Amino acid sequence: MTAVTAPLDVAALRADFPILGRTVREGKPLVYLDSGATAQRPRQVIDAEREFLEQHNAAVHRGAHQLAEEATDAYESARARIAAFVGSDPDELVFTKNATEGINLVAYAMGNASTAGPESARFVLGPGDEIVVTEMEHHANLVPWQQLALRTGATLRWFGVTDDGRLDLSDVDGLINAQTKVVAFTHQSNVLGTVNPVEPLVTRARQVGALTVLDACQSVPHSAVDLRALGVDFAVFSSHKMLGPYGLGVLYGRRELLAAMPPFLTGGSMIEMVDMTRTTFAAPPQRFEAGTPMTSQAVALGAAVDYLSVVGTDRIAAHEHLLTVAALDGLAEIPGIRVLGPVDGHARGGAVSFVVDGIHPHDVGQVLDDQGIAVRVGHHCAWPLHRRLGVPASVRASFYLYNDLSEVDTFLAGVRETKRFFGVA
Amino acid sequence: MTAVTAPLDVAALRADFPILGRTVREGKPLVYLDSGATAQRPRQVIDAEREFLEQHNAAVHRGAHQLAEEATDAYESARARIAAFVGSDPDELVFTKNATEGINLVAYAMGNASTAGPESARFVLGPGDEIVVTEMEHHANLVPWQQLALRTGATLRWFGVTDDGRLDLSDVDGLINAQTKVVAFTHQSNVLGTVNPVEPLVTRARQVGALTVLDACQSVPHSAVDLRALGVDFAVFSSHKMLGPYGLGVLYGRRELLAAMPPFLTGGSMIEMVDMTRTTFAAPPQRFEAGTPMTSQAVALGAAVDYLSVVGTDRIAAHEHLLTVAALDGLAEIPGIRVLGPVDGHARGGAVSFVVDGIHPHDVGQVLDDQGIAVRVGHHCAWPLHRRLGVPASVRASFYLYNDLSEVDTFLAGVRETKRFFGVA
Amino acid sequence: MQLQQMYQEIILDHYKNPHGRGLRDPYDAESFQVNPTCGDEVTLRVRLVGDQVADVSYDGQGCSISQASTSVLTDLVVGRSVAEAFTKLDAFVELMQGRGAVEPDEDVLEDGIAFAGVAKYPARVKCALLGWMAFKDAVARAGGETT
Amino acid sequence: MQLQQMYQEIILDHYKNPHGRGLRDPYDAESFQVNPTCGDEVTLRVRLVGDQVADVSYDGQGCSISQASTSVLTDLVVGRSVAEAFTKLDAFVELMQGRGAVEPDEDVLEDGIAFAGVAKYPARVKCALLGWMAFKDAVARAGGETT
Ligand SMILES: Cc1ncc(COP(=O)(O)O)c(C=O)c1O
Ligand SMILES: Cc1ncc(COP(=O)(O)O)c(C=O)c1O
Repeated sequence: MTAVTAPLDVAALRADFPILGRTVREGKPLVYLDSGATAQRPRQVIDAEREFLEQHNAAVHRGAHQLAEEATDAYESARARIAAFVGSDPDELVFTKNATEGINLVAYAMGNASTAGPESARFVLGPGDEIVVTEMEHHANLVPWQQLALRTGATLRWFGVTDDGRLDLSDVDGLINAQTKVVAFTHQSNVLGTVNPVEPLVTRARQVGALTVLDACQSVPHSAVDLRALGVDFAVFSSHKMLGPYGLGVLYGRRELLAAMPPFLTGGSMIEMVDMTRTTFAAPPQRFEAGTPMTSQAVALGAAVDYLSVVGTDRIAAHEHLLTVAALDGLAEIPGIRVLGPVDGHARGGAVSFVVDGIHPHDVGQVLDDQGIAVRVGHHCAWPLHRRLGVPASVRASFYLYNDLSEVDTFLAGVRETKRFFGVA
Repeated sequence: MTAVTAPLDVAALRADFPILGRTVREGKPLVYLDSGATAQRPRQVIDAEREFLEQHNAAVHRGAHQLAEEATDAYESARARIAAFVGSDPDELVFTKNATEGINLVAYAMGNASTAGPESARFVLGPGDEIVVTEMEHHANLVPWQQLALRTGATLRWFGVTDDGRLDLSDVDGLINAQTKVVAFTHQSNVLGTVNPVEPLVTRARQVGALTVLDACQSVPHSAVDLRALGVDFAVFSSHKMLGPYGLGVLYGRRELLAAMPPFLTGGSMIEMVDMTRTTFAAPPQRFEAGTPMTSQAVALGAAVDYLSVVGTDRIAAHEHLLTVAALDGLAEIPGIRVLGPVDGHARGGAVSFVVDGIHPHDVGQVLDDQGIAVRVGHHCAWPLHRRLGVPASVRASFYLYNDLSEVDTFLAGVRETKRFFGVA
Repeated sequence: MQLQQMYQEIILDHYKNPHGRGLRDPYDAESFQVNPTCGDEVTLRVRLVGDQVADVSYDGQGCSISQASTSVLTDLVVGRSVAEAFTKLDAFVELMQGRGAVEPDEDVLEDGIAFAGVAKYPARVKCALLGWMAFKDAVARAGGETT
Repeated sequence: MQLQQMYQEIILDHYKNPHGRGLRDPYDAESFQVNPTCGDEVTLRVRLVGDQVADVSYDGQGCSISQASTSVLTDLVVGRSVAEAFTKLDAFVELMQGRGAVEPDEDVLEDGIAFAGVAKYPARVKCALLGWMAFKDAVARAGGETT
């Protein structure tokens, strides 16, 4: 972790987030520890979208009038800034409705490759081919691949998870082999916080000619991520987890792959020529953006990456590291707590999931909520991972730039109160 | 048209739309006649989204904390109000990113039916089966069906368009026959304004057991539409064309069809149980809403339908009818203008597309723009229709509740000025 | 603290000492229900004799609310006619979906009235109904007459 | 009115009396380009003799800007070496993408400088470049050396 940066002025940052001033449950100050599910929005982001809608709104890439020009500029300028934020170029960035759509896009495009032209041959999958995922994936990076396997006859394989919540990389060369067509894995677990090593998987996938798909939903919002440097073929992340609006995800794809990949959603704005019997398609990224795009949302995400850049992604990561270690250390002192995943701060981000002996996660969450502490309970869309770790569900506290150490203390006190309330020693 | 309603107080309405106070091109008041592409947003809608984000924002259907409860309530209350607005129930309404996704959803789900369980048998398509569309479809309701035909081996057929811009219904029984699996058609043409008769197509489709898919993008924003009364199986419309935000579309599906239809996008929030090899799926509408939904956008569309309901959809339709007839009559007086589609107000909505002899639509649009008049030029995502009518492109003026007769006059004067500028008699 | 309203003594007692727990034979139908957001699940069996609910047995995992409400369920329905049991089911569902605005009838719901506080927490309503939905489904599978 | 800045006399003249229009034989390569938003299209042929652009012929439909710029193109490139033609192409593209901030060089672009005003209208830049992109593509297909 980068410790050489100046600490965040959290109090100043919090003033930008109107919702954090709220109280819940009969006057308790809100302690929002659910940013892993969705982050809150600073007024800068909300204002940017409003300003766009009140001054420049029009359909992009279509009209020849002044508003349409301004709207197109705002939309494409946002794309360029978001691309720069993750170390890529605007033509490699496709806007989707969420990260889930981005992964489905790649999976369906691969499914479509068999009825598309010869230029998409490298995306074709069939019986005998293998798709590799991991046991710690969010359902968004698992179910689409299961379904693709079902539709094409390909086989799904996966990396297991060790007891301490790391990927079991003991057989990389066996799992990723000459049959492998895709390797899809998460950069950072939304449950365990585990940061996975990208390099060995990308290196091996390249050796065998398999495509890599990185789920960067939990890394991009919380640290400096350079997708080109990571060398992955595709990556996805979601606007709403990084201070941006709902309804917007980003799919990154290497230029030459996007150029060869058949379309997924079809309709307006993604075509080259259309007649009643046949359609040809536009170049990327338009080819993958059918219909009216999420214009104002892209503009707002542009403002969000501006905000994150000014604060500094390294400083955000360092700050979250501090909170995470404090939470882990604090939990370690409470008897009967089992933390899922790495128990120290090494190669892990700010999601801390745990179970309390003798108290169901739902009940833990309820007592915390009663104290104004918003955490998430359940399987966090990672049911196979929970099964692997032998628990039906867990409680997750997740941190972001606007959380501070006093909130970690409130949280730890809340966990102790839960045990008291249920009479568990 | 319902003429018995009180006229709209357009001046009062306009005050709700901040962007309409803008000037463009060196101080010209904005005359926004491009609502067919995207409507402008009243502050009530923008405020509703902001209030949600600043006070109640959290991931819906997931958390057990107070914000999550409030967010879920806001989201589902919006769904219920939007459903009521189009005469349906909340469990028949699926949120998509735009109308285009809604049509793709149905088309892909049909494609998936062949590898899904026996309950989805009625959605399976193959060689010998037929898909029927029309020659006046927006690309969004054409290309997905072309692609489905390509992937399944089914055949695409279509209703032609008459010279005056109506559907040629001379052979309904031949085109919709025992082979037909789907009949997809637009309620109201985005180019011609033509309002298509739904009843004969639905009746015939039912006779042969074909599914009907109605593109209601241009009808729902502009008139009272009762989807259940129309009797269609599926329908789509887009939030951004009805005062709501970008990034949100609506798919309506009859309850029993949604219940039997296999999923499209897969991932979080749409599952019942997941393990590494197999997933079962939630009931509709969740089954079709993979990933984090467009929460704040749904809340804002809820505010938009509230706004439209208070103004009154019948009054809006009557008002637009007035503007449309004025525009058609005015254009008829200018020599060398050819209006595409119906030239009187009968069974037509407020999209007026035309060509000017001797001046390319792009050039017409440019001169109008210079006078502050925002129209759309091009094929408006209906390329086959333009080809059918023998023009490469057209100029489209489209109206909404915030336009008034003086703007129609400005527009007509602008068309005359265009002819003067290019020296065309 | 509103918490005591939700976690009534009665609920915690049923949670710690559930009634009728464990799967038993003979049975006429079984239902498996799951709460997809948290992974809680219940497997529930019913044995009907004539129009009587002769036995309800169940197993599963879940939070205090789902476990306690299934325990209360067995108290309320075993030994009753299917019609009576469904009257109670309807009353319980109405209470739970009432957002705290429904006044429960102790004559009908007995210990079930303790769940009135849960109805104020919409996210927990599903928990409270998990076992009841399994019961409804199992009776339907067993071909029980509900009216 | 800013309009005169875009619709310079020169442009309107080329539009009304296009140079080199019509498809001619012989040719080495043909390119078809379309503007997907408005349906404007151009089919353009090049004939190379040695490293010289011996002929450019074209047909198509489109707005005044796309038609006039293709007409200007033929004036600028026919009879030049491929390398010279591409210097002009680069200059024209730079001018058009310059948002009105690029000062055109009349020695290089001749009548092409009339398009400086078009560069301020981003939606029209594609129109102005349509024929030029066809020319670039056709030369590439003909295997012409561009440097
Ligand atoms: C008739 C019609 N259908 C479909 C669409 C597509 O809607 P969207 O772009 O919001 O998906 C539009 C608008 O562009 C339309 O006018
Ligand atoms: C690791 C991970 N992947 C994928 C997703 C899916 O993102 P979205 O719901 O925005 O599509 C999430 C968040 O829910 C996540 O945490």
